[in-house]
Amino acid sequence: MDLNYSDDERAFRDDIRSFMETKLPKDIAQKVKTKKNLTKEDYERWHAALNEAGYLNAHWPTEFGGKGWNAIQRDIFDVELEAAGGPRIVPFGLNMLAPVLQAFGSKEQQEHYLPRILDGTDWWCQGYSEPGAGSDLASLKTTAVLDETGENYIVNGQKTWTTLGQHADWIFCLVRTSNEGKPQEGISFLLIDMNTPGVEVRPIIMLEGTHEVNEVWFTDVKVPVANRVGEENKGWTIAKYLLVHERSGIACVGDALASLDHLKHIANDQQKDGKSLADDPFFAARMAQIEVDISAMRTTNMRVQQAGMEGKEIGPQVSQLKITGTVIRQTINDLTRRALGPYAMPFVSEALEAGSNAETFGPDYANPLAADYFNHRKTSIYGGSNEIQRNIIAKMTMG
Amino acid sequence: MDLNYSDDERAFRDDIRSFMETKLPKDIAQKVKTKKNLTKEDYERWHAALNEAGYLNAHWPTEFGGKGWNAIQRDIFDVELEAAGGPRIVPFGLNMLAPVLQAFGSKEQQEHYLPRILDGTDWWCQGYSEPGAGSDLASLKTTAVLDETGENYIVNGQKTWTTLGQHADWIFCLVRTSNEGKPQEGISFLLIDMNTPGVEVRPIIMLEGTHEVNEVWFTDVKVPVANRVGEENKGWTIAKYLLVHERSGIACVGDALASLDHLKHIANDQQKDGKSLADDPFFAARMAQIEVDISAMRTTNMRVQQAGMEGKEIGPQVSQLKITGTVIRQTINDLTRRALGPYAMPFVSEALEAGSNAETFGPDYANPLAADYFNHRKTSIYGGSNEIQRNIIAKMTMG
Amino acid sequence: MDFNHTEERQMLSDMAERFVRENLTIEQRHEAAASDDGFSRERYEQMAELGLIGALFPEDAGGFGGSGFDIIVVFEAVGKGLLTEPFLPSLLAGTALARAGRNDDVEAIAAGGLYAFAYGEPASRYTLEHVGTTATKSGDGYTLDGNKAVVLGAATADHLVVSARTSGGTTDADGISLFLVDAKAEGVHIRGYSTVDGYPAAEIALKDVSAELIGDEGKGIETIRAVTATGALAVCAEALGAVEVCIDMTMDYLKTRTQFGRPIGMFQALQHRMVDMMGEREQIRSAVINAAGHLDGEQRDWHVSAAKNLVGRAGRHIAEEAIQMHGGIAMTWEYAVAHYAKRVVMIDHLFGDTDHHLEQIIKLGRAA
Amino acid sequence: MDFNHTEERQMLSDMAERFVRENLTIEQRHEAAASDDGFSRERYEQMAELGLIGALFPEDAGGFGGSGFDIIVVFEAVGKGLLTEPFLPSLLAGTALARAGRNDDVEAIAAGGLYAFAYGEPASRYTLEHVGTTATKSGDGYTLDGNKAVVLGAATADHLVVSARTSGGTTDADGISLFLVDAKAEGVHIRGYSTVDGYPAAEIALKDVSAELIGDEGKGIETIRAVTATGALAVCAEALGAVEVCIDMTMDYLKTRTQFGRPIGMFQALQHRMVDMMGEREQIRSAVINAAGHLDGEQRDWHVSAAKNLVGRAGRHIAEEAIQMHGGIAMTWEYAVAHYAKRVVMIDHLFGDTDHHLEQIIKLGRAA
Repeated sequence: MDLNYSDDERAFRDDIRSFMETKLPKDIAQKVKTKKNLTKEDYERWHAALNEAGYLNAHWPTEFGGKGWNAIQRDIFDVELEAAGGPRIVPFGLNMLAPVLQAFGSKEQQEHYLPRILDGTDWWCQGYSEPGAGSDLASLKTTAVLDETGENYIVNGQKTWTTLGQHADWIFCLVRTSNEGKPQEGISFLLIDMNTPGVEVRPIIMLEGTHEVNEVWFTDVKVPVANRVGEENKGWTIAKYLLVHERSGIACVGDALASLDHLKHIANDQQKDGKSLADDPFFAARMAQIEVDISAMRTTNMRVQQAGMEGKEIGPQVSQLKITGTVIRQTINDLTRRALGPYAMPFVSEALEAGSNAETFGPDYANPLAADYFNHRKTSIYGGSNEIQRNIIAKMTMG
Repeated sequence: MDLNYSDDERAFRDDIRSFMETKLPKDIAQKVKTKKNLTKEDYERWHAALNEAGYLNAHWPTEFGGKGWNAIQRDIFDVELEAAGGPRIVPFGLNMLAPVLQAFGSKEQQEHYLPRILDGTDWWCQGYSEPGAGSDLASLKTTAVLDETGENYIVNGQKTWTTLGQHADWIFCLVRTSNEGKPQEGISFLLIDMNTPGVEVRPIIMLEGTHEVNEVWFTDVKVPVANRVGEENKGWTIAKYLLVHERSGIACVGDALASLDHLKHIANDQQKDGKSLADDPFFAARMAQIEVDISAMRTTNMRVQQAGMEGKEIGPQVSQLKITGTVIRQTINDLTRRALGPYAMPFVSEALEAGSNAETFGPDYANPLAADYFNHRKTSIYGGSNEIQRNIIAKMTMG
Repeated sequence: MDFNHTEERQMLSDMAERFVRENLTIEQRHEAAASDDGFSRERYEQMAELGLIGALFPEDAGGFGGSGFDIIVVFEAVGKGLLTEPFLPSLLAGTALARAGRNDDVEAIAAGGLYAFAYGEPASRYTLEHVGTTATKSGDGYTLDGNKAVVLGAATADHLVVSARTSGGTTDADGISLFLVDAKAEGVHIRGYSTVDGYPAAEIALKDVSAELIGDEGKGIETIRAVTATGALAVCAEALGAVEVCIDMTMDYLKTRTQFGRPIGMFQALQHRMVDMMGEREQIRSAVINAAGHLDGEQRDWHVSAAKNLVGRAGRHIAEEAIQMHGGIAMTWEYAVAHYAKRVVMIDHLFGDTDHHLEQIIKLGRAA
Repeated sequence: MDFNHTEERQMLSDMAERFVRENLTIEQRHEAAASDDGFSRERYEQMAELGLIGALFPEDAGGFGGSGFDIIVVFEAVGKGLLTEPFLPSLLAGTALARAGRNDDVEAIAAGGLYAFAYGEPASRYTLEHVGTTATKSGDGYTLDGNKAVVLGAATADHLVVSARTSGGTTDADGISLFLVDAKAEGVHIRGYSTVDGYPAAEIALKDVSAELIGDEGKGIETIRAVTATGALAVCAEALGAVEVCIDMTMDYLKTRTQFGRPIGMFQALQHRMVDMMGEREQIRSAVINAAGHLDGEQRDWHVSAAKNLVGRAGRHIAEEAIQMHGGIAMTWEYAVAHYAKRVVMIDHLFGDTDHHLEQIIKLGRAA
């Protein structure tokens, strides 16, 4: 074991750092740091910059242009990106569909879709959850039935929790193509053009008033059979593959570190009885404890990722990291809200829009932070709730 | 609502207080406060003093000589007893068997056993749990089979976790008299003389080295049918009755308050960097928080008991109080251990015996306290573990 | 000692809860919160007519209640309805005015009049003694200058009770006085907004504002302490009401939502967590009762801080668990539980948070 | 950066764990703990012969290891075996002697020699600078007077490394020196006892004891900090080993103990708690690795305090859960898990507890 960076690792970190300094658009970083909403165009500019440097698909297998980074390099990239205020890469096309196409897609599908994902031609969103199928994903009811020609599926049903679906050109969906056998056995994986007649996107407003997720409704939507990935009724295999596939970002270490820095900045600025809140023993203790937890989690994450790349079974540890990571970040969100005192209360949601000149109240950083705390309760629910993760771990470890 | 004591309540408290001052043997109180082991003779002297004042069976129904105290009076008695260093009343005869005899026993059984419980002629212990039947009590295997005369049961099997069984003259047991139907349906409630041939008591040494619980083995033990309480195979009804019966002491409020006082005394005495540990912000915060919890629990306990005496269904609340009470007292035990710093480590178990002049190390109060912390882990396990209590509450509230 | 309500108070409680149950839906609540006023004047007047405001003040001051127990039964109902109507501003201002013997104002409040209590400032956080706003004598009145922060109900108030310093340094306990100010008076600049949980509040700038002293000059801190203790008790009771709804809704959801072929309430891990939430609810209820019972006693500050600390800890835990156990649906605006959870969490930011009150308890313990 | 052990260190780890696995039962451990010495001299000598003591010290000081990673692999095995043999006293004394260039003594320790490190005092709690024992120059040596508290392994030690004050006040960082004392010397009074978790320790009274200075006079605090940081790392690794056994035993019990007709491990509430315990174990492992990797670096104190704080929190939780999930059986002396749980909990009392190290982290953060 060795916790010191090698010269190569130090050089790598410097490269990433200078990339962030020179190529990350300042206005975008500013929005991220002040927690303003990002526009689709912001994401597109950022992805283009990453793509130009070859970082956008760095995590892809090398045969698809990936960089073959090890666990340490992935940690460095994540931490430097978040520290610089870089938006997290929108994962649906790049880190969810792409690996699926690379593992299960036809040559044609790979050659058609992968480049368009990279250059931003296609913005993808995910169609997994349904109102009745959340934790119990396999109970999904959206149907895809072959039409008489046998060349198209006719899709009917409803998906929900579709993040950033309002921006999307395409959606990848799990649909039911058979009711035979176990529910898992009748599911297929389809790629659907959002512009097809019968596709309707309806916004879901989050508890704090923002719009980031959607319902997607399908009414007699015609989807070419050629848009199916993998065999019919074998979609569950793909869903499971994605669940255990490369998850080096699952603990969101970089986000935790950046959020802690922000919290420290606020705690230093906030005054309590004539001294900084950071010098209040109770608050200092809460911050110190979470810093201890993050430090350990960062090492846990690198250990697990390294083991995974060495071919070891890391399923339970990855699920564990999802739990640990969300608990830590939600604790930071909670402390950040508390740090504001009474000024956690005022909330002007228009002010979240970049360029809005709506007046806010209290210190300039205060307005979004209570809403941010509530919004981040989602992290322990989506992507497999922490309860589902515990079930998975229990199943894998306790049989 | 009114949180002020009435004149009567104030007078009642003064009576109890002066009883404790005048009638509680000083040597016994001293042992309790220094956490020395009590002898059987100590308990007998204390019970005799309580009996003389009519407090020993104060909680019995009035028709059996009880005092018909309300929830407030019971709280006062509990708190004053613990504050004075009075040993808790040994419950097996007085608060477990007696209510059973009063509700299910024959006139003869009541007239024979109740006076002997009061005057200390008979020391009772409990025979419920078995090695294979802990949480799942109904799966107990100790058998009682009628002999050819039909006048005696022949009892075979093993009971465990029998507290203070080493002192006992009699044991009340749940035994299996039938294997028909559901396991609950074949259980009977027997009173067994510990001096009967075939009864063997084997000590169980607790994790910290003390002896308070035992295994009780039965080999062809002859028990007169007359010693059965209630009908044959109806013992489960009795066990359940006891579970929901008068439990005003279940939260152990008085014990919590007395333990907190002891903790405060130690925290004031312990020096940390030149000031008292009670002035250390972290430790002060831990103590303040538990004091808040106790204050609320005391009111919860009185609310629930008052509701129960008004005939309201309080089953779930009583189970909840068992959980809350154990969590709070275990937290106090934990803080008390921590307060000692390095001197939590030395442990001279002989010194727990009253009259022992074995040398101890560190402050005079230190020796028993780490062991006490470990010993009290039992409170969330025995008498229906906190998990079982949660199951009970869930069943009663969520169907 | 007795843990049952008197008949009268039970009637007050039943009336308040029935009104909330029968007279507004969550949509109507949101509609009121989203309106310019941030609440429904009509609904508030109806509730005033029912005597729900007057019940907050003692008879000798122009109300017909005013005990801690009167306050908690009203505010528990306010919490169950997530009412944004100005019960809290009225309680604060009215309690201050009652202590100053301003019965006419108290009667006006009991009748539905709109007053606000402006004591906090941009830099005061939770420190009551921190008052930088100045009051200078001018003629037979005073002139106020300074800024007040996060003043509940200020934007719609006709009158403001304002704390200002007649002597001493910014954080001295002595030298703080209370004044009655016409909200429409010259030099009063009010910038209103909604809190993240939907309640109307405002920032106030005061410039050469003429004001009338109420109570003794320089001795205002005692009233501010009494008023904020009363407010803290009220929001603890409000949190109790909101927590009860969180738990009831979660319970219903566990019984009806099925996954993996059975109601999720049959999963033991959720059952046990639900049980812990119910236990915390009972602890909150007891702490609220204790604080109410001691509101006029020597142990007021300890029991109010205890309640606020326990509500801060247990309330947040219940709110977060209610969301977590619901799953995604609870993350949406349209599902009511999210708004109850938000209220419970944000109450920690009113009148001192969990840690602030733990600190108070430690100080009081040292003093004792 | 690399999270795999080097081949040599993996061999060291395997050897230590194999020895523990194959050479003692829990009964033999208890037997050794209950003996007059409080451990088995024979077993300790065997382990010394295997090089498990020498591995704790650097080559240039007479050992053949001495890195943080060497220390944690040895102590993780010590924790898995609950060994009461004096690994910790040897590590402490040897580290102090190595820093003073006393290679002969280090070699003696590596060969199984018995030394103890006496730094704590009855009133010092966890404050390293608190040294009231005095050292006065006499001839070419020194005379020590004072008391030392809870000294691990002192009763069987032949030599004691003792901290004493050559100048300054009782809590000054400067003026503390370290001395080598013959445990049998005139004026050394040692009262031995067993700790609640079964480890031999002692109180030491020193009266006119002649002693030999090691290291620079008055500059002992740096060595004491380094030694206790090393000791803290070691017991964190020991706790990791014990925690692993707690979890493995609980896991086995959940799979085999049946109640209500099925293994209790099938009850979801227990499953989820078990999962949280496993997550905490991985966090502990990472914190131990971090502290080991920084033992010789500038961030030593932060990472050692972080590990000790996390072990204090998570270790106690795992220990308590291991007992609770077992139920009654875990409350008995004869069942091993109780002893592992006791060790994990009591390690919080060595070299500063959870709160002490949180305080250190805050101080270091302020300094940074």
